[in-house]
Amino acid sequence: MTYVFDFSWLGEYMPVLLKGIGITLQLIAVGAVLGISLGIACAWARALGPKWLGGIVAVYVELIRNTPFLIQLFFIFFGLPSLGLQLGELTAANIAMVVNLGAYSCEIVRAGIQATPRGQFEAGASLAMSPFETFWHVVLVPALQRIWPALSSQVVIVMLGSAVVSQIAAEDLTFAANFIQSRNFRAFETYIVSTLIYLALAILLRQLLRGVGWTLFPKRATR
Amino acid sequence: MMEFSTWDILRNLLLAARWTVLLSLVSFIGGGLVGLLILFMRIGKLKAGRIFARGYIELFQGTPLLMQLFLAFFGLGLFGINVPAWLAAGLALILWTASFLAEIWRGCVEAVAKGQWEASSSLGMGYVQQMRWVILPQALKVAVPPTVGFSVQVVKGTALTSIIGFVELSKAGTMVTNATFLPFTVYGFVALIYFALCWPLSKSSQILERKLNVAHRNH
Amino acid sequence: SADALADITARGTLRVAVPQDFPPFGSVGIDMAPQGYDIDVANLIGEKLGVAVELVPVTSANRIPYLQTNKVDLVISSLGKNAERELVIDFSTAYAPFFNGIFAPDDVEVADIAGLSGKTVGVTRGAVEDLELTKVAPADADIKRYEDNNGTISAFLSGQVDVVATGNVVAAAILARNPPKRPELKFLIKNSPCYIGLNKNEPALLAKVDEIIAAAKADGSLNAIAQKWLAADLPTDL
Amino acid sequence: MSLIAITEVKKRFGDNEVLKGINIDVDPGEVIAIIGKSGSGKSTLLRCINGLESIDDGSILVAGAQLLPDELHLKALRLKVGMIFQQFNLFPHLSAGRNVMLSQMVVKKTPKAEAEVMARKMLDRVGLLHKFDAYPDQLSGGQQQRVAIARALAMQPIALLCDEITSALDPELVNEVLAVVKELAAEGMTLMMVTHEMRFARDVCSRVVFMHQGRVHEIGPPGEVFGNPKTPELKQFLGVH
Amino acid sequence: MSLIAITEVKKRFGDNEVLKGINIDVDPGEVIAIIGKSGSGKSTLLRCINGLESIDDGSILVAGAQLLPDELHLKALRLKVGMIFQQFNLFPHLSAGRNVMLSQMVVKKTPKAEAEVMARKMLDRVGLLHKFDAYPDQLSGGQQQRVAIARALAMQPIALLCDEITSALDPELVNEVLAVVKELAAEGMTLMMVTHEMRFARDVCSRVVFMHQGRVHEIGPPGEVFGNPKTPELKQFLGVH
Ligand SMILES: Nc1ncnc2c1ncn2[C@@H]1O[C@H](COP(=O)(O)OP(=O)(O)OP(=O)(O)O)[C@@H](O)[C@H]1O
Ligand SMILES: Nc1ncnc2c1ncn2[C@@H]1O[C@H](COP(=O)(O)OP(=O)(O)OP(=O)(O)O)[C@@H](O)[C@H]1O
Ligand SMILES: [Mg+2]
Ligand SMILES: [Mg+2]
Repeated sequence: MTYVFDFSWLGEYMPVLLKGIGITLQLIAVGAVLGISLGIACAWARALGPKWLGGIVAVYVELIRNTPFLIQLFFIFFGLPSLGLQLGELTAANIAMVVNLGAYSCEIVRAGIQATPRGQFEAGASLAMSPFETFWHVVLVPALQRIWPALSSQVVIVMLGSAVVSQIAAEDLTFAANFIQSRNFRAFETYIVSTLIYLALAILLRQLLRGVGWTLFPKRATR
Repeated sequence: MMEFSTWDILRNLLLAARWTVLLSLVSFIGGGLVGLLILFMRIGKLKAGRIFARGYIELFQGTPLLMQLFLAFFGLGLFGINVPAWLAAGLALILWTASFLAEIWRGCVEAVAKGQWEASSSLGMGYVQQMRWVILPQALKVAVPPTVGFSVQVVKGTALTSIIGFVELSKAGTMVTNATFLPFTVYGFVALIYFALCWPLSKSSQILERKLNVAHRNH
Repeated sequence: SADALADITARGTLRVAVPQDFPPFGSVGIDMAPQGYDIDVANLIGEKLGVAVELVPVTSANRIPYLQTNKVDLVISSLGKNAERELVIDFSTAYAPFFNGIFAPDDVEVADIAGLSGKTVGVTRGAVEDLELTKVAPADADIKRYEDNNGTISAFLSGQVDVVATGNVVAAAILARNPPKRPELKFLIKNSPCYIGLNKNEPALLAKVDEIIAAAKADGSLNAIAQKWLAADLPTDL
Repeated sequence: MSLIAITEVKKRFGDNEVLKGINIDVDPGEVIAIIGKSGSGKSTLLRCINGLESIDDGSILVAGAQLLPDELHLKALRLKVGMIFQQFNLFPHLSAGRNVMLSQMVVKKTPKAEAEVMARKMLDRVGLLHKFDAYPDQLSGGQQQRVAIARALAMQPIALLCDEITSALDPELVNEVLAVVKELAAEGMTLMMVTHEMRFARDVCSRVVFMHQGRVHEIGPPGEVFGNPKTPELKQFLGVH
Repeated sequence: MSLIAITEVKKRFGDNEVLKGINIDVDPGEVIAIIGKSGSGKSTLLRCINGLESIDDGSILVAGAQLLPDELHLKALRLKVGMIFQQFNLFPHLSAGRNVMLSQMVVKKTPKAEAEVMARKMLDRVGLLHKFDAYPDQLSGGQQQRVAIARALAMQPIALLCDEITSALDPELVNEVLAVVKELAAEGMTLMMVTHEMRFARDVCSRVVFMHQGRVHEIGPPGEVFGNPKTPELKQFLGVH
């Protein structure tokens, strides 16, 4: 079959694409920052916090990790209104990203905390720091450094997974691709373009996270 | 329009879940084999192999699985290569799974202490012998929990095959919802079935991890 | 393939892309088999061509790639037509009417297109009504485009959008379920019919399909399909 | 009044009674060496005094205040008693200076500038002022241990507990750490140290505690303990025949 | 003819020249101790002899055969020269017996039954026959090191390289390993060992090599090297003033 590729639509639809890229970037920025923060809090709760809280967090983590992101998104967007909580599609998408990444990063960060030598906790304690102060000032940074590569990969995975937010009309990069191809029927071209953009974003994001790691952990903290 | 009873909904979803299971198995077994190949290239002595493996991993981990599926099915079709949907789905899922497994396993191989390489070298073993008898058996033990853990991602990843026409669990959910307008019942069941498939895997990976930590022969 | 029509005859099957997420044009029965207006039209054409019909359920994201990679011969998936699309594929004559309407609960005041100003309107991305609405809606109407009909309806029922643009028959299907929120017709946007999509440069197939549609209109068999699924006669101007 | 009063302290791990009723009174300015075989409970005793392990019976009083296992009492105790470990336990992500500053700022809410002044003073005292900005992994073991001492000193404790603080060091580095400890002793710091350096114990300590199977088996001035061991266990431990 | 002839061997890591021209000839049956400060290149030298590091210049001949960095030559070399490490490096997934059997079966294709006979013999030689089925993590450090020796011996090498094989052991366990080495020496095995056990070196070795900054700084019989160090560096290293 002789298919003639035609990318002439790129100019006309560039604003749609750019907006899509912008929203995808925004989603991953919010998701990464708040998601990792949530993950840290949950990791604390599971590894060091009170038992009842650890139990609640465990249920949250298992629920999220064992069901598809799309279903979680649907429940937040279509389900919460019936409980009186009406969220816009972007807010819903952001929350879904945070909740999702929060569960994954909880497990990753927890592994980092558990790999902390006991001596670090004891040194903190013997300097009269409270358990939480020890966690915050002593344990956290080296723990994060230990698991930073794993966390970075998870952020990239979640970024690529964010594509499904287009299903609730959030106008991310995949929405843009689907929108464009629904108008011009140039599915291959739009998907190739969006795939390449995703690839570029993934590579950039990985580099960015590496850079963040370098600034966050200027010194070789783990031994 | 005929009425779906709750049982009809559940039955159809369960029937569709067979595809989810089958696709998961295919991607896991195939992905494991290809992943092993990529792993050997990635940690091998051949520079070209290492570069290829890195590029491969970057590509398949850096693009959405959805697009990979789309391009495997329709993209090849464009060039007159008429791959059946099951082949395209299998192919894309296998290649995608392999890229992740190769990276996971590389971490495990590298976690084997350097002294093990040196001790086996000094006993006169060649590269392949070291791998076969000393490194891989140790890497394998640490590899089991993360590998089982990743299988959860694979199970969920199979949902995307609907783009090339597979009516697996997620897709069946959408179709039934469109016929019934009962999104909550349907997606509730869908979530439940996924949970029933994935949770045992997650749990067993955690249990395995704990077991290995107790009986650690790895130092 | 030199001639798609010859291929179909030689193969003995007609492969048709049909929707399964767009009742009453295409959805599934309790046995998960496709059913609906589009499916009946596909069967009608197959029958007239004297070949078996193979139905391929598609979504709006992949229906055209199926056609372009020659995995199906026809797309009967309530396709709307626009100039851009016509550059990529060919369209038959219209085979189904589609009354695009604006629907909202009783208490929402929308009288005409200008009344959409400031409103959030839900629509299924890439559907006939999406193309139409995009053309005519005021600039400050907030159009939310959902992946499929299901998304649009869920958005409406959960209050995520005030108003939906959809086919009257689709709205009727919702009303039939007695939902808590009732999509009442506010006004019709336009009657923009659906067409069968097929690959470019297949004059023989195109001519044959057009001929079958014309004959079906003339002998009332298409009208029977309309009666069955839309509970209305075909408009005379189709 | 004794600074640290340990009375009938018992500690069990499961079925294993590790401390079987310990009694020691430490006067201000005393330097106590604790010796004994591996597993005799030396570390456990120090850890109990620092509240890292809770005791099952008996009492520990530090400067007249009872050791109770709630957060407030523990904090008060640890402000008085510093501890230094065999494995240094420096915070790897902080420079030497920051290591010394951190607990002052976090626990005592000392302003940063003030904490830094104190950190410089303490690092100077252990001879490492020039390593203020070095990270732990850039320091030798001996230097790391001296930073750990500075870190404990910066909290201005009235007593220091040292658990085999030279055992993880290469022989060449042991002396630089012991020199610092000797100086502290000379300055009047109260010290309780588990150590295997018998010569050091003999030279510097005011009393030596020999622990055996969870009990204080012999206690006395070093001349007596080393010169004239009474029990066969201590004799065996010291290799005297 | 010397069994191991090391001639003008140089080794660089990046800009850092770690071996700056080493010459040592080892006769059959000799026991050579290599001493020197940390970083002087002792380990690197042994690793070069075993082909774990490639050399940048000079030559190493073992039993007349040149060390070349291709797999065939390396394998031939390693069949002749065994190496034992500070960290034991036993294979943790195999029992002691299996550890000793593995390389015979894999490298020499010895039939299993025969390999097992040899393994039992070698484990017996290091006094660990009763630990045949024990896994490394069930053995003490000293036992692990003795299994490592048995493993190397099972390949029937003509010489053994030992790199600080007692440094990771608790003092009590050092002797059981040194006893095995002493016996090997007495039986005529050619040994090159990096060690910090000066007394052992003095008692057992035929010659002592003092390395300093990548060079052989002094070499000679132990009586001479320890009794009458010539260079100030060696004097300082030995703590002689
Ligand atoms: N957290 C713990 N849980 C269970 N048992 C413990 C724990 N800590 C110590 N023990 C046991 O208590 C006993 C005394 O241990 P402790 O560390 O106090 O000995 P030690 O005298 O410091 O020995 P070493 O010289 O080896 O440091 C040992 O038998 C040890 O196994
Ligand atoms: N793989 C390597 N890469 C770079 N430098 C290395 C490497 N191995 C050793 N070196 C450097 O070579 C020098 C000599 O190291 P070597 O391990 O031979 O010393 P050594 O005499 O065995 O010391 P030690 O008594 O501490 O074991 C050191 O400066 C070390 O940092
Ligand atoms: Mg101890
Ligand atoms: Mg060395």
